[in-house]
Amino acid sequence: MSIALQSAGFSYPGSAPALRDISLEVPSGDFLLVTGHNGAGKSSLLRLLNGMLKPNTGCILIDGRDTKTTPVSSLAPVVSVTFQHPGDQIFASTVFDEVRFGPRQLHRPDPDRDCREALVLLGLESFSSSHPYDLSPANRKLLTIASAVASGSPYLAFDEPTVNLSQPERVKLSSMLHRLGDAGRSFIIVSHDLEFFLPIAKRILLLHAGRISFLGDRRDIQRYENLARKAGVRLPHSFRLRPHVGLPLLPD
Amino acid sequence: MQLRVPEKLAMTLCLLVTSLTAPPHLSLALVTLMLIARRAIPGLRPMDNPTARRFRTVLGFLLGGAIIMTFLNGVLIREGPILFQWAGISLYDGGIEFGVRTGSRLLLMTSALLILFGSTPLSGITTFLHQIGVPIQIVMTIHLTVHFVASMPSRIERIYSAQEARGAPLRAHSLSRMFSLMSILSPLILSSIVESIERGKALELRGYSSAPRRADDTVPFSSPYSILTICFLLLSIAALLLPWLLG
Amino acid sequence: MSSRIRHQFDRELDGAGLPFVAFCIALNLTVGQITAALKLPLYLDSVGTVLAAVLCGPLSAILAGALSNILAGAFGNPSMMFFVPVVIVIGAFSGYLAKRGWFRSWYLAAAGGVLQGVLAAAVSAPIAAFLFGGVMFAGTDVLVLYFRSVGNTLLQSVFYQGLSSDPVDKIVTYLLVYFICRNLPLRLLQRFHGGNNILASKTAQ
Amino acid sequence: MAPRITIDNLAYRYFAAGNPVFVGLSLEIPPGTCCAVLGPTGAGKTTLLEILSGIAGSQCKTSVAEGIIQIGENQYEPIPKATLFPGVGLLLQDPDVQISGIRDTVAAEVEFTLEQLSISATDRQRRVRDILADLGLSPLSQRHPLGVSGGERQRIALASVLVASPSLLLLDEPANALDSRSQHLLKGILRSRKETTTIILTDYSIDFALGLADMFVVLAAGRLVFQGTSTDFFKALVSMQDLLPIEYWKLLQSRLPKTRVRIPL
Repeated sequence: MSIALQSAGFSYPGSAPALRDISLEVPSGDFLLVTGHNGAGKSSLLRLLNGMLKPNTGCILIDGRDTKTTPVSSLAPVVSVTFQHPGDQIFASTVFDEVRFGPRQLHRPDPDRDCREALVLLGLESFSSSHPYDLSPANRKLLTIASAVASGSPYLAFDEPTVNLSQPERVKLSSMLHRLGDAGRSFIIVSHDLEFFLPIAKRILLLHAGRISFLGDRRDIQRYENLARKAGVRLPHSFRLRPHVGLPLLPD
Repeated sequence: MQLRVPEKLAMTLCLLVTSLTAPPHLSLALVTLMLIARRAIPGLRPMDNPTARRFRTVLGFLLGGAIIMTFLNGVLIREGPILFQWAGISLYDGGIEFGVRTGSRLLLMTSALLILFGSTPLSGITTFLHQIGVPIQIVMTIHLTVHFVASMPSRIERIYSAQEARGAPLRAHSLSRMFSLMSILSPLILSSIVESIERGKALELRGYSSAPRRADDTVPFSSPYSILTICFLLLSIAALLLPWLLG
Repeated sequence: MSSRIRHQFDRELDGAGLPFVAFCIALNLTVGQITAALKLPLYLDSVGTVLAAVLCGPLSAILAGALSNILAGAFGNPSMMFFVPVVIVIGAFSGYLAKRGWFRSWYLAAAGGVLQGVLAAAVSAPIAAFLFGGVMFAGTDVLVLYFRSVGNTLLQSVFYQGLSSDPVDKIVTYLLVYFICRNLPLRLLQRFHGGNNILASKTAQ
Repeated sequence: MAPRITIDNLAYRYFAAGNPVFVGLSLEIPPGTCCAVLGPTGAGKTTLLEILSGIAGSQCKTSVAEGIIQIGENQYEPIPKATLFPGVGLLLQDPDVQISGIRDTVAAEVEFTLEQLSISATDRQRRVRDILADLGLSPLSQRHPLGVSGGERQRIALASVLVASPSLLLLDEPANALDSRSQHLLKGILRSRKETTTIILTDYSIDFALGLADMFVVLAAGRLVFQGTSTDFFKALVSMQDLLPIEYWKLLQSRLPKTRVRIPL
């Protein structure tokens, strides 16, 4: 199972191309961190991945199927994309029902179990009968992440998952990412929060003005840093200082 | 000549009343007059290009629609003498007359309202409403609504994508689409309720209280009733009596 | 405005009520985009009005309805302005039903929708017939013409056309509002003046 | 005149049958203090500000409260029933919500606050001009309030609160979503107001409050864990380990070393 973009390009009608000539393969078990300036095409990329947008040029193959000819509903079992604002998707009256919506729609064999497991993974099990809007904003964000986890899709894509999360929720998120990563799930994460994701990502993709400016292993971070500076993205202080005290740029 | 808001409102009222009572040829004459006035009088010119474009589209659409409806009425409403017969289709006078009357009325109403709202910024109208004593809540609601309407399409679009990505059957057969309606409307309403409560807090914290504490010293309204306003108001009454005047 | 109405008006449009009514109007004006995207043959253009009726109260619903049509008239279809009396009736009626507790169970809400649909058709028929000759420049015009060509009067034809679509539309509207409001957490409900319309049934459960 | 705030034995719950937000909370904040309220999520920080501003009393119709609150000369039993505008101002967490959106320019948006008071139009405009200049917003005064950057929006929201000259200023997580430059600017604005205003702000981590607050209050699950000066706070932090959730305690600890040098002991 894999996601492959073959020189895919996309432009919104009547405006300059948002993405140009993107060739990229995300193999199973990958953890791809997508970075770039605002407007570099990151969210368009996410929408291309689940077939919401169709590429104008090139093609995107998800599990071997072309997104142009496959309906979104049959791509959702492979790639689950979660957007930034919890308010855009929460509609059920309990946390449990909200999380169960995904697995049910995707006809998973045991939605209740998927749902319970996802809630436990994100430490929300004690809220399962609460109303989503009785949760703190940070937990509501985790709830949307739990919805994606419960859907059972092998590829999970998140848009800025750490925004609005404070320390305890970040710990929960990172433990979830580690555990599911070990279990073979793949992640595609769009984020500005390099401090959080650089230590766990396997590969980094840097978008600049709709093109791939850097795509490589996290060990190539030095090369990334040079390109990123040109693209207007800076590594967090805590990383840039490390070489000065004799540490490698990235912790292992 | 610079028309002020009360004058324009009185003029629109006059035109609306006329559209209801006047015979078709008078309505059409007034429409033509309005179209000329829209170019000639600075106070009636559209505020910007999009408004001008919208005026042309709406009016063009209406004109086309009116012609088609007149024709259909002529065919289907079999009253009065037959005017025209061709290949088994007969046009009846009663239907045509009915179509022309309705069409000209709609044209006049639409052009009057479009010219009013195309040439007057909304804040001008709401300021006037507030000055003549419309409660501040209503004025504020109008402003907030305009603000929300502008942000609504992108919000709906975001919710639509988020739910489709979770597998909501937005393109399935109609019964499940019916269910999907909940999955779109519910987040929209829930998040708006939360937002309303937060906005309500902010409003109250800034001194808004529903028990009106009206600022009495708003810019005094110099003279709401100019000669022109009164003329238009009198004309409206005359228009109301038009059927009786024409016998 | 008599002082009692004024007082009720002030109470309904308190801090949270005012932005919410504005949202309801915006919803009325844009819900068509949702039904169009889902390709559903429904208008639902009074869903905001009914929502305001349940959460804020009858006067807010009347205001929401009236302003929806006036603004729709100002920014798109001017003939909407002449249907302000219809939406005022819809607002007042749904406000009354909400107050009497018709939104406490789904079957009462559905029944309310039917009544509302018939009422809406009855009130809009004379306006559509006498001001516009039944011509609304929509697909439904053909239906009106059909009813007329089989020998009904104009008023009857417009009313029958209304009956063919309004009740279904209003049942869906009422049920949507019922389910959405029932799912609201108490914390949010209590902030609205009309929250009690549903609060009582929720706490009873 | 900056008021003294006294909270005596406050108990509060949103519903008669619900969980209490506060139980027996007592606090005293001297006039002209900048007080930082810290605590993990759900500790009741926002609720405390909402109670003091009067918005809780005015909007939460089913809530139940006990105790006495004193703000300056005024005593409320148990809590204020309506918003205490213009004496008390509260800056909400999300500036986009605070900006009403019913006015087209920044100046008009800020002036809206004053329209609720009986002040002459010329006075209003003068006060708006002054406050915009104070907050460095004068160049934006004719822009649309929502068409500016996030940091500027928050300053507009703050201006719309400050223009009423509240003597008690409450800020809910003002540092959230602000970059370090805007935070620095905001700190300067708040420092310059200390003379005439009592300030209470909430802060999840203490980064923003450090160097600004003279008094710290730590809440956890609706109970008072600590109240005292900043110096005392750093000393007492070690002993709070058992009273705070461990992750939160670690977070506070981790923020300290960098700044400890600055504190004159």
